[in-house]
Amino acid sequence: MSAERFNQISPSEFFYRNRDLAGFSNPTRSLYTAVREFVENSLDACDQKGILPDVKLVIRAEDDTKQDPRTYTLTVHDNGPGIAEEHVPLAFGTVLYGSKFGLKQARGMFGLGATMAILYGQITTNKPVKVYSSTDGDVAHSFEILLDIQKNKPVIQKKSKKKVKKRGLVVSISLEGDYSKAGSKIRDYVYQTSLITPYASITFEDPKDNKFVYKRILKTMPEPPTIINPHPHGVDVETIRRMIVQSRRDNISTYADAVPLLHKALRLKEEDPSHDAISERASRRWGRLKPEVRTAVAITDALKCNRAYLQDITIEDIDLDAGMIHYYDNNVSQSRTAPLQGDGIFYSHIKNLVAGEQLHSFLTDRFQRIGPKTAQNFIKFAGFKSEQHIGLLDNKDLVKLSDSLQTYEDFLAPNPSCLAPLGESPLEQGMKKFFEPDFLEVIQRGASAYSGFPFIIEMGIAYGGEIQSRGIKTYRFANRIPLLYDEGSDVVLKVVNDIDWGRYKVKHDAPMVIASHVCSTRIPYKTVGKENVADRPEIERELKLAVQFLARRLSSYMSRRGKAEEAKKRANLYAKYIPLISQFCTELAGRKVEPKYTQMLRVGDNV
Amino acid sequence: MSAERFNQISPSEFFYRNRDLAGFSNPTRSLYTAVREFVENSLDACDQKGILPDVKLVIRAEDDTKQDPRTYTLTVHDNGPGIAEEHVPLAFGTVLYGSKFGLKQARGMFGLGATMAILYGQITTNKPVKVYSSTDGDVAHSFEILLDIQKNKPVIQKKSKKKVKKRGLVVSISLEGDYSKAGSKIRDYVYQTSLITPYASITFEDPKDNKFVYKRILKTMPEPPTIINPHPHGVDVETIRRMIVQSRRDNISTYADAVPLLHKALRLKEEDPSHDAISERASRRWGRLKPEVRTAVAITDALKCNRAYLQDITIEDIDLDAGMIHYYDNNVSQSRTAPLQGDGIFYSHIKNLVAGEQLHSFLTDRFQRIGPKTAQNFIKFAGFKSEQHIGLLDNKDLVKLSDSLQTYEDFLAPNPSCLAPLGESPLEQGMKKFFEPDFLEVIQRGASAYSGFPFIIEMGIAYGGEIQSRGIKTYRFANRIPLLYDEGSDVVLKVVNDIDWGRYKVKHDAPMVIASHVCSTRIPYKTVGKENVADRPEIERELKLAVQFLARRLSSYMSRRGKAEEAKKRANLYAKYIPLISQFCTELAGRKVEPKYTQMLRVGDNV
Amino acid sequence: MSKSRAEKKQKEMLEILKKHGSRVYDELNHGSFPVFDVPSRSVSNIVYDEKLRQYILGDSSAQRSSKNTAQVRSFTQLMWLAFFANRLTQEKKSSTLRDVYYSSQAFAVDFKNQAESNGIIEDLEAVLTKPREDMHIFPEERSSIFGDLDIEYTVPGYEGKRMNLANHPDGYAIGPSLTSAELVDTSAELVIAIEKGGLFTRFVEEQVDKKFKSIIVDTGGQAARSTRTLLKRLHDELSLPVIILTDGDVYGEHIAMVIKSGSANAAHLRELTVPDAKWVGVWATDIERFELPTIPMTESDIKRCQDLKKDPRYSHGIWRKELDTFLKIKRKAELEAFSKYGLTNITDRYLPQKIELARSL
Amino acid sequence: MSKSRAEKKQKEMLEILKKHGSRVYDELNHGSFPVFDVPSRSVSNIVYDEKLRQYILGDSSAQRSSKNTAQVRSFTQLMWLAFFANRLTQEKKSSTLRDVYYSSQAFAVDFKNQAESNGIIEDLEAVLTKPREDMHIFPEERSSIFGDLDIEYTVPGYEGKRMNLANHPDGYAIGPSLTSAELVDTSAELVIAIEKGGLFTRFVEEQVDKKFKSIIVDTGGQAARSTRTLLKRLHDELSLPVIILTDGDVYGEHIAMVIKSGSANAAHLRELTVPDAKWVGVWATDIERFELPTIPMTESDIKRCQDLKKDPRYSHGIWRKELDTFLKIKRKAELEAFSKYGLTNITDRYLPQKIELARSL
Repeated sequence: MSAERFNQISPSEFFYRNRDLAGFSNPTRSLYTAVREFVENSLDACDQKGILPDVKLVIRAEDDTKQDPRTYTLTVHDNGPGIAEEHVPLAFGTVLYGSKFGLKQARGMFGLGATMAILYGQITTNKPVKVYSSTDGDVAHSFEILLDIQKNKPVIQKKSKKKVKKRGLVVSISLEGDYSKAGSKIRDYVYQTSLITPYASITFEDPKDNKFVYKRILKTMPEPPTIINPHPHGVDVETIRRMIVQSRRDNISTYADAVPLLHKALRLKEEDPSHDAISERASRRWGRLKPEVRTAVAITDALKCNRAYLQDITIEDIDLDAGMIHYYDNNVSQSRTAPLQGDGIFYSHIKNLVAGEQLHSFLTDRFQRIGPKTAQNFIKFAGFKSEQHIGLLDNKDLVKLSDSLQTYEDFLAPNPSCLAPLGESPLEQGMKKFFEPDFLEVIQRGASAYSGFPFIIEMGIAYGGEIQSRGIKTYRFANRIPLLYDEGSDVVLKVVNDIDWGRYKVKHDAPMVIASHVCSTRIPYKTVGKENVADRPEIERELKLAVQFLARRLSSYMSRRGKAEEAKKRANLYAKYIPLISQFCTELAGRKVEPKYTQMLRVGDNV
Repeated sequence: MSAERFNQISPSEFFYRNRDLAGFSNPTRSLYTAVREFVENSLDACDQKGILPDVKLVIRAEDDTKQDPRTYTLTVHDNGPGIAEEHVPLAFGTVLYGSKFGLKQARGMFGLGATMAILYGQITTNKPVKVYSSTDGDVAHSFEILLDIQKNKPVIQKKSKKKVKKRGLVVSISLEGDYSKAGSKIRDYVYQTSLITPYASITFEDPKDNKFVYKRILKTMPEPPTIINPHPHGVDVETIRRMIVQSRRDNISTYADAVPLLHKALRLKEEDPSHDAISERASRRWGRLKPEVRTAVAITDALKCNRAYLQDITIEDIDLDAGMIHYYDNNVSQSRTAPLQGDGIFYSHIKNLVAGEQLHSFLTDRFQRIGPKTAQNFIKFAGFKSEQHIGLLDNKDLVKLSDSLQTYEDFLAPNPSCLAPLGESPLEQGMKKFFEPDFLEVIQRGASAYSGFPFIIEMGIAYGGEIQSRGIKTYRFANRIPLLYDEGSDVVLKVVNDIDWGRYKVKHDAPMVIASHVCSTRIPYKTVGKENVADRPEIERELKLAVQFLARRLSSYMSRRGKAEEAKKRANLYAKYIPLISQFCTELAGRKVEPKYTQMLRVGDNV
Repeated sequence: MSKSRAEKKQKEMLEILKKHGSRVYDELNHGSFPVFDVPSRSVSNIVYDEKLRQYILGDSSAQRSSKNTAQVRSFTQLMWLAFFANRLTQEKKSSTLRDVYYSSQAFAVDFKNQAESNGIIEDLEAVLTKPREDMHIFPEERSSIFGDLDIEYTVPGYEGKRMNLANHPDGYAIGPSLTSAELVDTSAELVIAIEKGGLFTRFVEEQVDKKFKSIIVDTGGQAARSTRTLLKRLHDELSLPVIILTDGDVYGEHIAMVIKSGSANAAHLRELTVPDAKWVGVWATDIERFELPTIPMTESDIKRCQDLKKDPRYSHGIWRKELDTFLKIKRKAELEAFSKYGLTNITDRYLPQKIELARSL
Repeated sequence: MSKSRAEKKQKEMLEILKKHGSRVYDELNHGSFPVFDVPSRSVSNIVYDEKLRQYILGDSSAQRSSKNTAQVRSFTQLMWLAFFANRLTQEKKSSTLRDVYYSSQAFAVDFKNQAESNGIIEDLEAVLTKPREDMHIFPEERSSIFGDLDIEYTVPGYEGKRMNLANHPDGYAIGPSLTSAELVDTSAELVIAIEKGGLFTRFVEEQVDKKFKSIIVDTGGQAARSTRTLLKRLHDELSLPVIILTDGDVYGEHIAMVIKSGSANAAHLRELTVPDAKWVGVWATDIERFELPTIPMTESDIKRCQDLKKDPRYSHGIWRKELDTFLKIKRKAELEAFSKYGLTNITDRYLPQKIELARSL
């Protein structure tokens, strides 16, 4: 697997001033949120590398004599892949820097949370975050990093390295928190996380030296998800615009491979021919040149530069209307702009490049669920032509294209290969270990989709056995994150409560647990706090089918179990009532002796 | 008044993906939010320059044949100061670029809203924002700008200029909206904004060609607020750290004025002496040099540069631990870093500079409400020494200083000069014109504060006259913004409902209006949506006192008004009942003739 | 004559109880689980009989089996009740619904609550097609009677004693002894049933009994079953016409209807109706005619009006007309409303008109 | 003797009404606004009189003035009521609370609702310190009486007629004619007041009147004022001890207390109490002693218990002890609960014990 591609998408003062948005509104909530962010980062990192996670969470009060809210040290250890030395400062010292921006399922979303926790720790205690990272299990690099909030950049306070015996990451921050209030939530969080991550070992040491240990229950991990093209229903104008720019850039960038071979292709003697020499020779051999060589020539001509210079720059964009080439000069590490001349074969070639691929191939190459035939039908539906060049679409065309992609109904449902459900067997083993029930059944529904985003429902029902609670208890998960709050308005609860459990022979106070897991590339949360799932009809329907399936299974179990009890009850009833009936009818009939009913009582036993 | 100081604090991809946060979650809400953001920007701009605002808001459907949600053009015209040509692209094409980051009262908060509206318009219609700006009333510069969301930078599509006759700004965007649903909210918003901004003329033309015109009621404007130092109760560790850095930077930057005079101060002949010459001469004359000259010399020495170079750079920070000077080179527009040598008198001087001012003067110079005596008392309370240098405080000291500033109770309440209440007379005139009531009374309470933020309550009660509605109708405003939603949980409503109106002779269905205005440097909103004010006890108390004062006035009005009606009622009652009493007692007493009571009926008239 | 009637009733009841008892006894003795056929009292089995002019039960019935585990308990309760009714009837003791509920506890056939025990009583009524009063179970509600009527008691201790019901001007409570008494003689030519105790007193005070040769019955609101039985007997045995005066509202109209043709929840019994009884007021049309003080009808009054319109008995004649008028004027009036014109206005002016009217119907 | 008592009462009432009428007449004639002093019936003016052993009104009174615009309407209503009572008394006509409400409409002193007219009636009672029954205004609730008691009617048309109240075994309704009758003679030695009609019938049937030489009174729940007047007269005029039997719950206990020492909302009257009456059951302690079937006390039962504990009359003796026991066992039982042991258990076993007990108290 290739190394993670890190890229910075943008900074942080805003969050310093609006930390409520990310869940850091008070010491209770902040401590809880910080725990979540670090634990989820560790689990995500392990998942993506196929490592069975060992995560240890430690919370210590820095000064035991003080009252809550007070300063705590929060440390999370994992056995994940670690982060390469050079990425550590940016990963922990920059807001919105991360590796999770592709279209696939992950717990975190924008690399925002962990840095927010660090930022919150810093502004309440002014202490740096400490990071120990080992990517090879041999050497660990340790850092102490403060954030320069105004500039959104890390300030390294200390840095060192030492020999270690284990790969992984340790992150430790000081922050103001209130464990007396946040404690029960954090314990719930750890417990439920272990349930939905049965292949992980999770340990939690709390400030009172209690140790909560959840050992891994199974040693196989679910398949990691893959990154895939977007579904046409999930894109807007801006996304399409970006895809077109990207397509053009991809188109142009092929020239780079041709640069070292330029003098060969042109049959030039010099190692580094001048642009004049290149242009002159290329004009004559034009018909015989490959496209990428033509591009390299055209750019040399446009920039009036030699081959060596061409090797040191990256073309960012070409703007025909403005007549400009934008490129990045690696020598001076700066973006530069040069004018583009307006005629000749070289210019025509560039014009063609900018015009870009044809609509038909654009659609089939850059979207999922669009094959050649679907593309043709869609293009007809939208009123375009297959051979139209996407680089020449004007604004009106773009909006029309976007609207049509949204409204065309014959695309297949989104491809679920970007999802990573837990799987029936792991869920079953997890629930079995956690609840030790008399009855247990799980189901994974097939993939479905809402608004272009694929999702999968997994669900399990456990009944009886060691379950002590009365009434149906529902655990809710989304992308392997437990949802602990705002139960009231969640779609899962709605579905569970709407079921007529009596029909399935389940009583009001049954000792029963339901675990529900929604996986999606985008969970439709109702609030920023990510605590409840909105009731999209597609999701509601799948949840309902899952509950009904499990309820039917439970119902037949209850029937089997009920038969034996029934026979016993019947015998008891007869023994109680038949003698009374006998007594009353004897007096009514004016008899002295009661009728002979004893043998009837035995009937009850085997009816 | 000096030109606005624009500075960019950070970008935008994040908001593209999370536009719900800023109120752009659906076509209805987005149209409403966009209107708010543009109108409030216009009013803020006029307020700050003391210009009586003329604002025109126009919403047009781009294609009348389509159904909602559809594309609308939203245009706002104002007569404000306009924006200088060079700032326009950044102001409208960059997220978090703005001029409202100081500590004073303003409607907007982070220059986020207008750009978000533009961004929303772009991603739903892919059309540029159009801006016409004239700062001199003579020439207007017009722009069409798209946002490059990934880079958070403007892309200018068109640019031109023309002669005009009026100063001001026109902003126009295309966006997907739903006026059929948002309409009533927008009309309410315009109506209530006019009420709380009686010195503004506001016109609204809606998509059905209805024209709502609210002419200005008075021609004087409230005093604009001033920017002031923060109150000690309102700062956290991060803010103090920044203040210390700023103090050091201020301290160092004094050298800049000394640079042109360097050769004179050192009695050097050359126009541009080398750093060797400077160092040599300065060492000898050190005792006689002014501090800023010493600084200039020390820096020349550290950078080994000549005087001219010194003139072209700006020192950003000096880091003694790392032994580095950070500076910005204006020639190449880049930040650069140079090593700092570690001995000699020049280094000592720099060390002193970095050590910074003494704690006592730092407190008195950089905070409001801390005079020399308060500073002394506070320093004793916090366990510091007056002569401690702030640049030498370590982390623990900083946290201690921050905690102490929060907890010390003897600071005066925050200075309210950074607030801009509307004023009693403007509020009164506004309400008079809007409601034409029989009774009207307004009050502005004195300034008060919560958690270090000053606030002022203004309130008015109107009764009877042209008020048609039954029951108490409450209009809520905060920093001259109408609050239209989530009434239920607002503190103003709570206070109004808690009043026992019966005690003030106000009936349940009284035709009555209350307008309440909270001004603060930071309104404690309950939600991101900025629609209701949280119930801080300090604010609740002030609101209550304001309502009670006005209710007492209303009560005496009701009494006066009641007297006349009373006399008439009395006469009617006597005329009805006395004859009956007479009839009954006559029969009871066994008499034939009724008593002579007629003159008693007249008594009723003048009791 | 007096003895024969009460004793005949008693004998009949004892026989029918014995018949059921013997059947159950024999079935048990043969080792089969006994059952009862209980006529269904569900709404779908209640039909209006045009000929009888009352609601009756249809043919549908449900088997209650001692074999069925869900029914064995209620089967036993039904048996116990028959057994208990047998004792009451033999000993000529009366009891109330509440007594029945508590008495069961001595026999370990405890009822969950009063509602359950009442339900079983209705079941037995349906099975035997006899009202509970025949089993000596009486309601607690009391209504009164006054007028020149000689009766002869049949209850223990009073057998053969006679009483004239005009002797006590506050009226005589209608209880088990009066219901079971023989109606011997009367000079009255009319029975006036009136909804309210206050008006009853007024009528006695104004000597309506003498002036109009009538027996006055206070139904105490919706007439209890013992009151309806007595009215029926006054009509059937003494051939007295019965007229009914109620408040001028939809509930008053229904009080009259129930006396005339029974209630849906006594559809299993047929001795409680006086089909020839006449409702003479207060009519909705009277409200306008006499300009009575009124009260606006409530939502539930209006709802009730509309519900009654669906009942076939209200589909024609005065019944339909008055309902429509109520719905039109949306107001109602009480009997006391006539006091506006003086306390005796109702007896001096209104009543004579209405009696005249009843005669002409 | 019979004539004199009723006529004395009538004369007294007419005189006092005339006195008030004349005063108002004279004041009007002199051009001054007439006033009434109405004793305050607010809670703060209701005090418990240890000597009288009942609640009475304190000294505080409020002036109701025809000059005060807020009062002139209710002043007029009060005058009208006096005027109306005067007519009723003169004509010896009885009427009900409801009649009063409607009668006012003829005189343009319309009451807003029944509650307002009831309030004015209480005001007039307080002003005249006479119960409304003396003004011929009667409640509609009916209770019954049975037993060997000879009475002589005083109502018009029945003057001098006598009646023995043991003749009709369903009991005699207690109405205006019975309340105003002379109590001539009795062989009874005891009055048993019982809360419920069902038990009343049982007692008559079991000949409790003969077995225990008693007069049986059905109070019909909380005893109406006419019933309490009759009980008082039985006690005072015939020197009969009165014992009270109620359901075994806090409401039953209070029914007994009201008979014994009045209710707070009749604190302005002093002819309604029987201070020597004895509450003999069902006590909370009986519930345990007789192992009666019980029902759990509701929230409101418990609340009521706690409220009563603050009343000085409940601060001692049996009254306090039973409340405490109720609060301890948190369960209650009805009179019918004795049916568990057979229908006649209550009369055969329980009652004799309790009568014995009452004698010993």
